[in-house]
Amino acid sequence: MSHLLQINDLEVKFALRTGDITAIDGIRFTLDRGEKLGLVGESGAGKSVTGFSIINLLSKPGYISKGKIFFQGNEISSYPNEKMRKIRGNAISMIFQDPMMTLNPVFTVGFQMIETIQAHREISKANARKIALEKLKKVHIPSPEKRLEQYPHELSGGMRQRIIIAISLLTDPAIIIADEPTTALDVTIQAEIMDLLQELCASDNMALILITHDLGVVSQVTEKIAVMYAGKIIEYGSTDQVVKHPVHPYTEGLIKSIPGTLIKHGEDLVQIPGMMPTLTNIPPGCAFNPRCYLKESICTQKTPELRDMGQGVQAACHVKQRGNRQNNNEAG
Amino acid sequence: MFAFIIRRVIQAILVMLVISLVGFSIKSNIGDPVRDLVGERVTPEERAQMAEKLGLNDPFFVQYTRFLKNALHGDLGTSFIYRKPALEVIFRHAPATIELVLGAALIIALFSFPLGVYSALYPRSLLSRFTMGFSTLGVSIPVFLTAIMFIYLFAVTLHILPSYGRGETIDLFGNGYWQTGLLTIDGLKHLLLPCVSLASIMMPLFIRLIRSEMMEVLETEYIKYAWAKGLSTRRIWLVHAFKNTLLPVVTVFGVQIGIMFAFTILTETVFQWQGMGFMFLDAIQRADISLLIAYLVVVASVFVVVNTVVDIMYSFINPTVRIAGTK
Amino acid sequence: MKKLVLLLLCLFMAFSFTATAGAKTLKVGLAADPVSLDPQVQLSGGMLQLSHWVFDPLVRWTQDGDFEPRLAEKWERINEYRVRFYLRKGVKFHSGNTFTAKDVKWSFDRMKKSVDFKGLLEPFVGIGIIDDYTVDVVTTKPYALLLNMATYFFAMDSEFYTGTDENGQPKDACKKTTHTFANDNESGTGVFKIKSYEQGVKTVMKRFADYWDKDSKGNVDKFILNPIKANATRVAALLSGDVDVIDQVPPQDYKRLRSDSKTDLVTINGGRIITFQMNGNRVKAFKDARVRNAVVYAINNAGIVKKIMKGTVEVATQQSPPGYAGYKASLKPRYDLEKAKALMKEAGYADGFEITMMAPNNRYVNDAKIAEASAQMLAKIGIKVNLKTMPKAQYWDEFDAKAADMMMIGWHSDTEDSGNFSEFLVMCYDKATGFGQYNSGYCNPKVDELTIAAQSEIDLDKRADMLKEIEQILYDDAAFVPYHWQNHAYGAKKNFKIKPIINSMNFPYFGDLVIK
Amino acid sequence: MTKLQKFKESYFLYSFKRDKVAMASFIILVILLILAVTAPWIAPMDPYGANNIDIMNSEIPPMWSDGGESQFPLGTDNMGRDMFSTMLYGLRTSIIIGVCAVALQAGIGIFVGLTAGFIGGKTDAFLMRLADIQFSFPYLMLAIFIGAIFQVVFGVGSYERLAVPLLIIIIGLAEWPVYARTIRASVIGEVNKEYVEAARIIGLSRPTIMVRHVLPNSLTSVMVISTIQIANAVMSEAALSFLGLGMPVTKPSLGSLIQSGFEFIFSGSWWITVFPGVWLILFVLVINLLGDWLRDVLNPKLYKG
Repeated sequence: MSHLLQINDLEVKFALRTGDITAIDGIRFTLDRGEKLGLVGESGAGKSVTGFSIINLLSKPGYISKGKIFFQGNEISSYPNEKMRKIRGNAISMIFQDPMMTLNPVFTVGFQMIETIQAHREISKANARKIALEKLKKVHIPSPEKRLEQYPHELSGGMRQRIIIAISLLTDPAIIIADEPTTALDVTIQAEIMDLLQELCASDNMALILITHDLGVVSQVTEKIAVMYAGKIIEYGSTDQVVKHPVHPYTEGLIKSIPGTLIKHGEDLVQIPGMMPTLTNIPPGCAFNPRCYLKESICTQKTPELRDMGQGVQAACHVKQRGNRQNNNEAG
Repeated sequence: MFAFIIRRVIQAILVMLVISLVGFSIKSNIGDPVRDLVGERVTPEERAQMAEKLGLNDPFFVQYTRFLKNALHGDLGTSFIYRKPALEVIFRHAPATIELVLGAALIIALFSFPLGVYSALYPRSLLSRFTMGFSTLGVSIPVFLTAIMFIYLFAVTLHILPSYGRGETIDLFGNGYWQTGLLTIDGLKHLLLPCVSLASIMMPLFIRLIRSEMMEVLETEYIKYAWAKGLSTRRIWLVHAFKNTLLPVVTVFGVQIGIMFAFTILTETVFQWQGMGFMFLDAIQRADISLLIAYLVVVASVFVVVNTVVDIMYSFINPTVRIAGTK
Repeated sequence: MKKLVLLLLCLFMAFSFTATAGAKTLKVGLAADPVSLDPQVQLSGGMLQLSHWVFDPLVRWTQDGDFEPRLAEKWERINEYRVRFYLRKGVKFHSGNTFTAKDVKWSFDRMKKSVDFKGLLEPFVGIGIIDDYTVDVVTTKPYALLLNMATYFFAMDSEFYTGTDENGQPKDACKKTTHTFANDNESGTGVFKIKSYEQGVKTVMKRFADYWDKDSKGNVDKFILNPIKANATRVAALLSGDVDVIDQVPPQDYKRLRSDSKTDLVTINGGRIITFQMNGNRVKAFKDARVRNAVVYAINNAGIVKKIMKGTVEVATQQSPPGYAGYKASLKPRYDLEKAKALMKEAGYADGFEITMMAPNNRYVNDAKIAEASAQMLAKIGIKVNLKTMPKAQYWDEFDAKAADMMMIGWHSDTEDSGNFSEFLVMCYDKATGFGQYNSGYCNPKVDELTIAAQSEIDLDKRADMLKEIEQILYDDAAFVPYHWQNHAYGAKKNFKIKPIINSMNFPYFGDLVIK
Repeated sequence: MTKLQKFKESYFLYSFKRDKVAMASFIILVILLILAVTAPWIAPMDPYGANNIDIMNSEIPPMWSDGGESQFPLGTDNMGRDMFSTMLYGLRTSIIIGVCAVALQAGIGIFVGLTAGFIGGKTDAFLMRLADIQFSFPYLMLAIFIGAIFQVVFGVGSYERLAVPLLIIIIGLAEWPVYARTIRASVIGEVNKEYVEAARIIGLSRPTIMVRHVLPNSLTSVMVISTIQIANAVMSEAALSFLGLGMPVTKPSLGSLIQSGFEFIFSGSWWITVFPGVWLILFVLVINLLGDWLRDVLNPKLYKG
């Protein structure tokens, strides 16, 4: 049987004047209907690029240099633009990071919703409007009729993100890719939005790819998790397992950096020394090796591949085995 | 809001007072209008009498107060050379300039939008490179040189377009105020060269502005989101990106049209176009003080009023455009 | 949008048809247009031109310098003080009124009140009406130039200009700076009627159907006058065919207009002397005749004529142009740099000195360029010149104030006679009499004496000798720097036969123009 | 040495070397500048000295056409000046006026911008309002007006001497708001940053912070604006001279040469207009091309509109 979404050895490069730079280096994962996947990592790790490459919307110098993306069994990564357009915003919707900047300031909410429906369905304006209203209600927006006539700047950030979610629901997509959907919002609203997303996925049996730097959020929402570092997935498995028993020292560090409870915000990686390398100077071997407390000589020579570590968890580390996880966990 | 408007209006009045004072203070330095009025044979005594009659010998502040008093009644003095109220002279010359500027603005709008948008969308295409190169060359050629070359080429050598003036005009309202050249073929022919040469100054600027605005807009999140929504390319470019490009460009367009009015002085000189710029230089050369001051005050008030209105309007629009618009 | 375009197109069609209708049209581009429709409001070339189109004088100049009867059919001298004019019958004004003797008298009386003209009319007592078609012109003293002056007597329609206008102002008011009836309305007997007049923009005239002169071969029905200030633009307008005739063709374009297959160039001597005056009151050196001579010797006026005026004018040595009573043929151009230097040395200025110089830049043909060239030439004998050129509106003020050490002035004799030059340009300045009004510094009692004496000398030979003597004195004294006599140059399309209708007074009689 | 090394390795130099247009423009500009600076030594004659000019040499065509003389390679103008020398001197005048006027603009603009941005509040509002008003008023009209007055106010002789400083002032006063707005914007952007905060805490005075810390961060913008403004200033000078309100007739600049050539263009003496015209266009064009390139490379945030 085929997965809803399957990514095989995806490689994305950016063509610069000085040569190509690899942004995504051979990642793969799968997603099934109704499944929720968290894509976690620091900014620059390649999460967003992964998200955009799924709908083939990489910004200009970027391109898919290798690998394939299958959606519902079709290889969409080789689709021409016009064919791909019919999938974007239709079967796969995307929610952007900053609701303040995502909506076009010069058009009303209604306009932007209706055009989305009409881009994918042969439907009258009036009917499109009905769908828009229905979806607005679904995301619990008060007085939706009024909202349709309003311009984005008249609405609060939380409200806008709800509208964007509503827009992504318009065509009843199979997958929603949410790229840091709550980062730009107030703490109180963040939770509401996450709850809403969960609720919608459950009710419509939608799959969700949640891209975030916040392991805490992922641990509460998704069933699967993929941790990214410098363009690679370095740990992949069920959320439960990964959070409780991280294999890769980086994942471990991520979790450790959230003291006490996992739902603590604003604290990032204070305990992992150093910084993630930029794409232009990724060290040889394991990209994490300069920061790794378990570093061995092999780490600087050979790039580790994702290996099965048991319990459905895969990780890319030469040194760590699943066995010695407990000690480390408790050491925090 | 109300206080804001009041403040702006007071500012505007102050600005105009200053400008009129400046204009007035130079009046005695620009020459003696009496000399232009009489033949060369008239004796100095008689000229002195005339100056006295015209009130040219009164102390500065007496003249200025008189001027202000009259100005309040809408009387900006009488042009010596035209023997008509200065305001009327200006209004009679205004249509020529307005038609020139409008024509140029039309040409700019017609060409700069397609070219600017195109070169933003396909920055590497041959046409875009050509457009950009041409626009750099365009801003580097002084308008009077363009105008001279046009006359030499199209009028004198090829005989296909007229070389000067407005040609056949039609009295638009039947009262002599608005002589329009827009309604006759002859008038339009006369309009072509001056308009194109006037447009040649601003066109490169606008092509670049539209291009850079468009490029900036194309990089925004909301355009990316529009792609993600699966909208068609045409819709994204021509509806989403273009409308956002339009707003700042139109604002700049407003300001630049004002600046274009100043450039008409050069075009009107070369083409002997009977507009306000031509009148302005003529008034300087013939020392028509009243006309000059009136002109300064009129120009200043037009700019101050337009500015004030734009400001006030902007304070309404501002949140719409600024908060959600470009960073 | 489409509809709008269609509508506009229709409008164009309609207008372009009306525009092409009509017979012989003359489009003229002039450097300046008339400042008013009132022939008596300003004494200037432009106004006199207009007067010849819209009004008629008693007599007018012909191309050969003779007098041609216009409103006066003939005339005879009754005595020393009185000349009788017999007026033409059956002449109509544009208003439809009939022209009679009362109009001549009325116009004269009005002219006498005009600021600009009253000086010229000084020698006249007035006009007496003998009958409806006969008038006597009476002078205060024997006056040789009476007919010359009669060319200024244009007849205005006395009935038309009587009463009050809609503003309650008298219709006969003659004012320069305010609106008057006469400034914007006309009724003359002239060949053209004003159809529309927009100062500085366009004047449109139509041929007057009841014009008295049925012998005129002129066939211009519509006469459009456009002022085109800039020389190059004016030439371009003719070359591009936008206008049919232009005036004041700049010398550098003579060749082009002559060689162009579509255009003709016609010049006629204008008799306007171009000079620089040296102010001895400002610069002590200029009091010395040797220094003045050095300046005259240093200035290569023949070179200026050749290069700047393109050889189109005659090099001047004196005020009076050839043909004038005072013209002395034996005076030769002087240009000799060595002699100039020697004179400077002799006068004790071997090292030269510094002076200021002013000239207008829009009054005479190539005025600023002549000044600039002169400055260069003076530099060669050690006189450093600070030159400033300016529009005439500013220049005359400076001239009155004698603001610079050397100032340019051109003069055309109002009476076509030599005496007029001396009266205004070289007689010692006298505020009371107005003599020497345009003299910035030179003063020689002998010249004054001769000039005054010549005024009332009736023996023309004797008078000519006196005038010639004046020229000799001025020549020896180097009273001023003579350059050339400016001419009038017209450019016209080949089928516009401009040559017969121009004259040295620069009154093109467009009424008589034949368009082939 | 280290600075030089740093420069050699910089992106700036790298992209310059890759951009042929920028390189060519730069080379031409340098040549033009050298020609202009050394004009008094390399020009065959001094066109501003009345002594050397002979009217009899006027309107000689360029040496390669009929009647040309090798003494005057590009011919002579209508007064007998050697075109080549006059163009060198004219360019020199244009550059002097352009550079000084822009320096004046920048001086005023930077001062106003810093003051407005740093003090804020009412001062800011007032200064920026002033800039708005000045900016919206067509500077060319202002310049023409002031130019006309100056010509009359300063009597004979002195105008000739004062023309250059006067033109500098006229053009310099016209466009300072461009600088003021950009500087103010960047000051406001910088003023809340940590290092300014820190500088404040150490007790540095306001002017010191402004000049030492904030200003350097705005210099890229200033640089880019300045190139474009110099081109503009040169054009303005040409325009004023074309209207007869710029350089006096005895010291023609490129604008006045073009103007005097305009009167001769129909008589066949095309070189009086065409050579200075091309010369002017070339100069402005290379500056503009360099300006474009600078803007692309440095990519500063410029105040629009």
